[in-house]
Amino acid sequence: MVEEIKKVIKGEILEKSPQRIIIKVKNDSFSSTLNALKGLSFKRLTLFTAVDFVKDNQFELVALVYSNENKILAIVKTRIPKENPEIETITNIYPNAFKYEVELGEMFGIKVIGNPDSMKPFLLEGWEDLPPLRKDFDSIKYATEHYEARNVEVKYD
Amino acid sequence: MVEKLVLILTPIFAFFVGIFLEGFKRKMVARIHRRYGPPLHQPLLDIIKLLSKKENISHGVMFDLGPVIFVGASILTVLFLPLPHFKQLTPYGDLIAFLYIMVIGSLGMALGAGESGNPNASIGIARALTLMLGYELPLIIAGNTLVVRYGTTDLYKFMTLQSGFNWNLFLLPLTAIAGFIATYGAMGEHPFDTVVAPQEVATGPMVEYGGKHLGLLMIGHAIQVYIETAFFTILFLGGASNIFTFILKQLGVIIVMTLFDTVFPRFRIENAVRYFWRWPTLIALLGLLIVYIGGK
Amino acid sequence: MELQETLEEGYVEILDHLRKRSLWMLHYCTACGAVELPPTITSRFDAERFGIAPFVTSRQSDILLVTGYINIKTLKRLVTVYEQMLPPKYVIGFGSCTINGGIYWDSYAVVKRLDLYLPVDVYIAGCMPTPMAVLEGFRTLMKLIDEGKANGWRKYIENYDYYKANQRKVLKW
Amino acid sequence: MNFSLLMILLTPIFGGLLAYAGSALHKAVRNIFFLIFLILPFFELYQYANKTIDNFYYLTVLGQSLSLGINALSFMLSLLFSLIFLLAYIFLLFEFDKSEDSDLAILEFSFLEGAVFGVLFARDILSFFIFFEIIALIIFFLIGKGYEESHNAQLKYITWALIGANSMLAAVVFLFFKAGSFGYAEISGYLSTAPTPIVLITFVLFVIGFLIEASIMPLHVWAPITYAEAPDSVSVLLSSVVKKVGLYLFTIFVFSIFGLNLFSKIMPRVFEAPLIMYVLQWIGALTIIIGTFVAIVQEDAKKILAWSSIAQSGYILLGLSLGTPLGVAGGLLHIVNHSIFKGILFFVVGGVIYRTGTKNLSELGGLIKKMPISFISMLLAIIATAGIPPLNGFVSKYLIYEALIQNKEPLLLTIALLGGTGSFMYVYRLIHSIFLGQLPKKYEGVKEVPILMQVPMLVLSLLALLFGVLPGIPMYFVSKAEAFLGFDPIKYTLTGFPEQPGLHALNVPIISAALMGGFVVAALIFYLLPKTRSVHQLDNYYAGEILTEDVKYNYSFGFYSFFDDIIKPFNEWSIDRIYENFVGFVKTVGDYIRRIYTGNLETYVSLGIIILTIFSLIYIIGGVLW
Amino acid sequence: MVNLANPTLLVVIPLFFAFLSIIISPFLKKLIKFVPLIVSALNLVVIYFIGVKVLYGSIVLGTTAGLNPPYVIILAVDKLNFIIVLMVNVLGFLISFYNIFYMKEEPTDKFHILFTLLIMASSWISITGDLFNVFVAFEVLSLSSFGLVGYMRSKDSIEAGFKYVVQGILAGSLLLIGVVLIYAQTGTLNMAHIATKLDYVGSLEKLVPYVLIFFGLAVEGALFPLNSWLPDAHPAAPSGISAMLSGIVTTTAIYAIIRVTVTVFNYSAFIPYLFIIALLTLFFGEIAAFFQKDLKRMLAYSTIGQTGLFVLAFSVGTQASISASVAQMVNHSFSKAVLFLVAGIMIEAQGSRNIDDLKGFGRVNILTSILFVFAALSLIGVPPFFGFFTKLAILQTLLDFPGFLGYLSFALVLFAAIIEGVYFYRVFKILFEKSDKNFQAENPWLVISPFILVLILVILSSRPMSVLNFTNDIANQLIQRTIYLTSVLGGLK
Repeated sequence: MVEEIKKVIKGEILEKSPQRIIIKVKNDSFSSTLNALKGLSFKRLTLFTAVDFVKDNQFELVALVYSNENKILAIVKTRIPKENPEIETITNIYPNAFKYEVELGEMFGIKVIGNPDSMKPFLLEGWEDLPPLRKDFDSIKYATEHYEARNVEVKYD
Repeated sequence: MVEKLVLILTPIFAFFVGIFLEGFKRKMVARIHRRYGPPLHQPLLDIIKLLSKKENISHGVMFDLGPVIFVGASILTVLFLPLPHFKQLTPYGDLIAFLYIMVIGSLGMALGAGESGNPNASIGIARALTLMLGYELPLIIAGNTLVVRYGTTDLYKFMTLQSGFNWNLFLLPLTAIAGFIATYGAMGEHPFDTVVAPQEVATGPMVEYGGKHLGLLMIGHAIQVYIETAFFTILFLGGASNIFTFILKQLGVIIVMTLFDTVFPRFRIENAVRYFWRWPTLIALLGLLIVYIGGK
Repeated sequence: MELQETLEEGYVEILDHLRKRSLWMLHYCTACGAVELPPTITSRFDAERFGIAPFVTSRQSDILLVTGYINIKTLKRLVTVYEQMLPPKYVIGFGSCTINGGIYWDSYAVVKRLDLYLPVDVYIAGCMPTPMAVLEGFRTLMKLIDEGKANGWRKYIENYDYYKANQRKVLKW
Repeated sequence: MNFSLLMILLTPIFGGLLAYAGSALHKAVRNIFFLIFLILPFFELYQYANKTIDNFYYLTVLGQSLSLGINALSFMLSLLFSLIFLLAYIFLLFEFDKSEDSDLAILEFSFLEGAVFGVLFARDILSFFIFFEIIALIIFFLIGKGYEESHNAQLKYITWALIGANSMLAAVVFLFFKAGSFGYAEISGYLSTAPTPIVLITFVLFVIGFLIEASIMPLHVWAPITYAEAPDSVSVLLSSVVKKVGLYLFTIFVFSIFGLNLFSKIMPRVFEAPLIMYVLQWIGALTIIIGTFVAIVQEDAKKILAWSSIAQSGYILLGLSLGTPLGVAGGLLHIVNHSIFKGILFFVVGGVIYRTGTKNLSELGGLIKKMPISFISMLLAIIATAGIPPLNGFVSKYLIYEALIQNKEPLLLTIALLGGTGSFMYVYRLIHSIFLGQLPKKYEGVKEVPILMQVPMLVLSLLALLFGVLPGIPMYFVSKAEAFLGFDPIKYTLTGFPEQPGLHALNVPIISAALMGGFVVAALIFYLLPKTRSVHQLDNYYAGEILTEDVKYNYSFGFYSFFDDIIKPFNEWSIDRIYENFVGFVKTVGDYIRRIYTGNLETYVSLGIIILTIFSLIYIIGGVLW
Repeated sequence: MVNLANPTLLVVIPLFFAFLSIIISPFLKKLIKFVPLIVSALNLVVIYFIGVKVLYGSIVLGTTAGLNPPYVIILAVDKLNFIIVLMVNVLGFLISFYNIFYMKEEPTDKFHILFTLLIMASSWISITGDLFNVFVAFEVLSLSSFGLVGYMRSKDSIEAGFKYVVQGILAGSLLLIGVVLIYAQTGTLNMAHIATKLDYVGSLEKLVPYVLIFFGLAVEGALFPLNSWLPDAHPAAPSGISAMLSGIVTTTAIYAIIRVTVTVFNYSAFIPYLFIIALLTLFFGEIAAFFQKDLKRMLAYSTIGQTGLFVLAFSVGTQASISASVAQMVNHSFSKAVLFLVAGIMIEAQGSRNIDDLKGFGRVNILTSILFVFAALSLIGVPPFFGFFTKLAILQTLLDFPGFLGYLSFALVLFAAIIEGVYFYRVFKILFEKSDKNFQAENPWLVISPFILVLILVILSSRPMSVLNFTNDIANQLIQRTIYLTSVLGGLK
């Protein structure tokens, strides 16, 4: 199965195990790769999220697509710059990516062109701070600042 | 003078009998679920708790009048049902008038619930009215059969004509079954409780009712339970010579109804009406045919 | 005037005694605690024998069960539902998340103390209390009502601005 | 000072002409002028309280003198109609005050009233026909002033009116040809001895004309769109007056001209009624059921009222064609009651349209806070339409049901009662979608209809309540009319009906008193308890979600859509569809016939030459032979 | 003072004025448009004097000078002629008044001359007592109406005129052959004389000449098989002329048929066939009218239908039926004339003849529309109007017709009434519909003549019974043909 993928996609393909392949591609050929994979029986998009690499100041987009016929999970990764990050929507290939893209916007601040609710609040209504899933956001500091805790001393008897 | 006194006390008597029947039903349902279940006077406690709410909300005058008309009309309807040895108001309104008097209560409640402006309430009322159209057909045919057979439409005469053990249940079994299913539908018991389905329409018309409004509605509902069961006993179980057998028969009706109630899931509203217009109507028509040919 | 008050208290006392026997809880599952409720209502533990039954709308019910962690989005709805309920109304906080944020102490979205925003009458400890604990909670609530001490709703009215300030601080609506 | 019948007939017309002339001066002059001439008939009629006149001759046609006369039935109806005309006129002033053809509307209004009096006072078949056609002509022009669809409503109405009129004309001429005179007495004299086929044919021809006007089931196709699209004051007249004229004529012809014993002589009796009356009973029952079930699923307020008035006229027909004193009393009483409560409904809906501009139920809602008086009168009206005790609808339906029991017809009784419950559904739909529920943003500024415009609603609501609680008042007139029709009237008291064979006693004031008692008890419980806090309509249980202003959460479109699925299988063979393909067939045949007039010249000339050759040949052969 | 009650004046006056206007036309072009007005006015005066005599039962005779009895041209006016000639000239007068303002393109002198000839010819047909005169007048009539139909010189009016010409010539030839055969058989041309001779002739011999004359006149009288020209000719003509054609020309032709059938041939055997022809005319005329989109075409087809109706009434044969048919003829002429005149105003106001473009016309000029409504209602036979009483009379008599055909015709007349009612009410609907289209206001002068005609109709409607009594006397006089014969022949000897 890997050979067919090699034929179609030009990108670094690493076969972790018979059921799992990791494909690293450049960010401009990200949606074309997904399109090709969909052609190759990878019908289902199980997850579409991002990872914040603070050191190289980049986001890594990760899309997990699964093929039912030959029971293989392909993990497509690509790197996008961190300053005002923008990506094309993939809802035309996998319609169920819609809510994932909204979450990308809310949790990472990645703008998705072509998705109407891209930067609209979804879970965190009225949130002004940094998008919370970025590594440079300190959750404990935010929690202790905003939410008053109960100061009770615990007696262990 | 005794008639006047009995006339005034009937609503209170009906309320307490209704409360007792409600409590008994909840206890019986619990027993079927193999659990203790609330004490017999639980409905009374609920009503007291509701009426004693510190503050109530209202969506307008009609919203407040809704429960008031419902209880008022229930009291009116109770007065038109005969009691053993007491004619009550039956000489002034017969079976046909009674069918229409029964409807005033639901009209009041519908108007009140409509005023609340909640979509669940409107859907609930639409379902209630359609269901009413459904179960009214077998009820009317059953009523007709009785009228054709006994030649009178007076409720008190129905009671006296069935004295002894020739109850209509034995004489006209088919009509009795159809009548039972129709009153069962009117009670809003489980297969036909699409009107107040908690999961679908958040208790239908009562969605915005709380506190004393709901208390009043519960009082009215208790009286309605009494009316439905009394109506069935008078028409088909031959009324009673004294009060206790009357209440016992009502209890019997409630027991049979709860047996069905705990077992059935819920109908969709159009299937409920289709059901009513198919089997009970067929049975009732058969009963009518028998009486019609027989009695000619 | 004492007669008025005594009558008033006497009257209130009897009512409280009766009112505790019929409590209707709002069937509004905010978080993971809700899974404990069906066992408490059905055959094994049967809360109905105390007159406690689930009801659907906020107008009809008396007890608001906050079953688990309260994030910002739920808190906004919780406040609306609480204000729609008719007094006397009671709030029961399930599990440690309502007490001090529980395992979500460090989360950016979860509120740590429920009683800052809503007057809580009874807390039931446990990271999801068992049905027995829930029933024990209900019994304490009934005892409180009986003694006339369960007046969280009056507290909410009296220091309404305090609660509103807290809520506005977090909810920013 | 006694007024002759012709003067009563001409007063409104004369008033109309005067008002039309007066309108040149000033609108107020016209309005008050015409108002006086509308009130006059009441006084003029007063002197005919219990007189029956039969021979006031006013015109001779074809050697026969046409006569006017008044009897108990036409007296009752003329009183009722002049009241409804007066109230409709007040409504008309408001409805047309901005539009430019208000003068013409008033003129036509006055002619309509004159023509209606004409039909009521006619004592021979030609004069009733003349006035009947004038009514059709005027209604045609009045409908045209309505809403956008009113123009093809006009066409549909006039086609049916012409069919009815011409079928009646055939009967009128045929009877005149055979009987030699137009008067009702001579005609009924001839009919009693006439051969059966003639009696049947003339009866069917007459009944077709009357039932078209009364919009009974197979001939009702024009009614829904006409009632819905005509201007509101005209739809009141259509459903409360013109429909009743058709039913009045049906009563006169069935009971006093043809006569029941004539029918029972020439055809078998079924269920204590001649066969043809039994068929009419079933037609009435079908009208009730189909009218009610279709009214339930309508989306347009006036369409619901149109179908409901078709269903109610089914009740009247059912009552009348029972032929027993009880049934006829029920039918006549329902004529009076139906005019009243249907009038209220049309006035209220007209008021709502006057204020909000739309009659589409899904756009309205929550007007109870803005238009309380309209709400109260509509509440009384819907209680009456559904036939619920304290109001007048109940009494007449009660009589009809008891008559059905007396005649031992359980199936008809079942259908009638089911129709009653059905009417409860569409009647609630009407008041719920207009007055209850969420008030849309654009109707925030709506105010109650002006005081004078409320007068018609309130007067009729008062009447409905009065006739409901004290049925004796209308029964006084109805029993007189029954006596005129040749039945021994049923016994009645001011408060209801005493116990009599076939009719169980009924006492409406006791029912209302008991209701008031119960109401007081419940109100006491309610108002003694702690106070209520009124809440804004957005503070509603919405599963915790917060409602905002722009969300339309009112449940009004497709209120009974699930009921629609139940009656879906029965919709295939709807009557309208039968007529549509019949009209289609007639059109294609007509088009084919039209081809006869080909444009080209050759066909004409060749035809002429053929004729020339044939006859010259005959001439030559003829010449040779003889 | 010269005896004014002489029928020949009715023919001489128009002839004299026609030639006078031809002579003076090069100089005083403007004045000619008043000529028809003067002619019909003078005619009316003469008719008044004749009327005084005729109403008292006598038949007024007029003979041209010279030749002795059998060859003199005799003009006889009994009650029926009087009514027809009265209608001819009343309508002629009003329509000529209408034409003065309607024909705007200046050189209208030819139009008015032809119009005078038309009046002369139709008056002549209606009063002549001589069979050959009928043919001559018929030819003059056809010629003048060919010219008038084609006067507008538009494409369709010329084509319609041409069709009319061909039909007219065909009809003329049929009539001529018939008259010649009669002359051959009886040797005389005077109607009364022929009548006395033909009484002794068996019905088979007089079949052929009768049929030829009948079909010759039937073309002009718009009966079923031969009326295909009418729906093209009437709409194409200017509306004044189509009013004249529908109102007068068809009526005179039908009068000629009546005169020929009853007085001359006394041919009762032919009545059933006439009945069937009339039934077909009525049926096809009404059905065709229902589908028309063009206003004047619709009115033309309705003329065919109405002619069918009153010929049907006549062909029942009893005295009551003839009186009803004459009453209906009067009603039809007046109301159809009004309809065509008003149609002319409407078409001029909005350009096209299509009915749908008339949307909202009634709201702008109310008076014309009300005239249209009144005339149409009288035509259909809606109660308060005169037409209702005539329709009632006709229906009354149709039942006398023996056998199944009577009932069939009864039903068909009612069915036709429904159809006619619907398509006229459809026009009312369109007239009074709200629409933002603005029409020019009507020219008040044009409205005067239809207004007067409607006034006449209203007067008739107020006293319907006296009119029906008068037509009853007409029918009575027509049936006793011996009065006519003796008085005409007596005059001769």
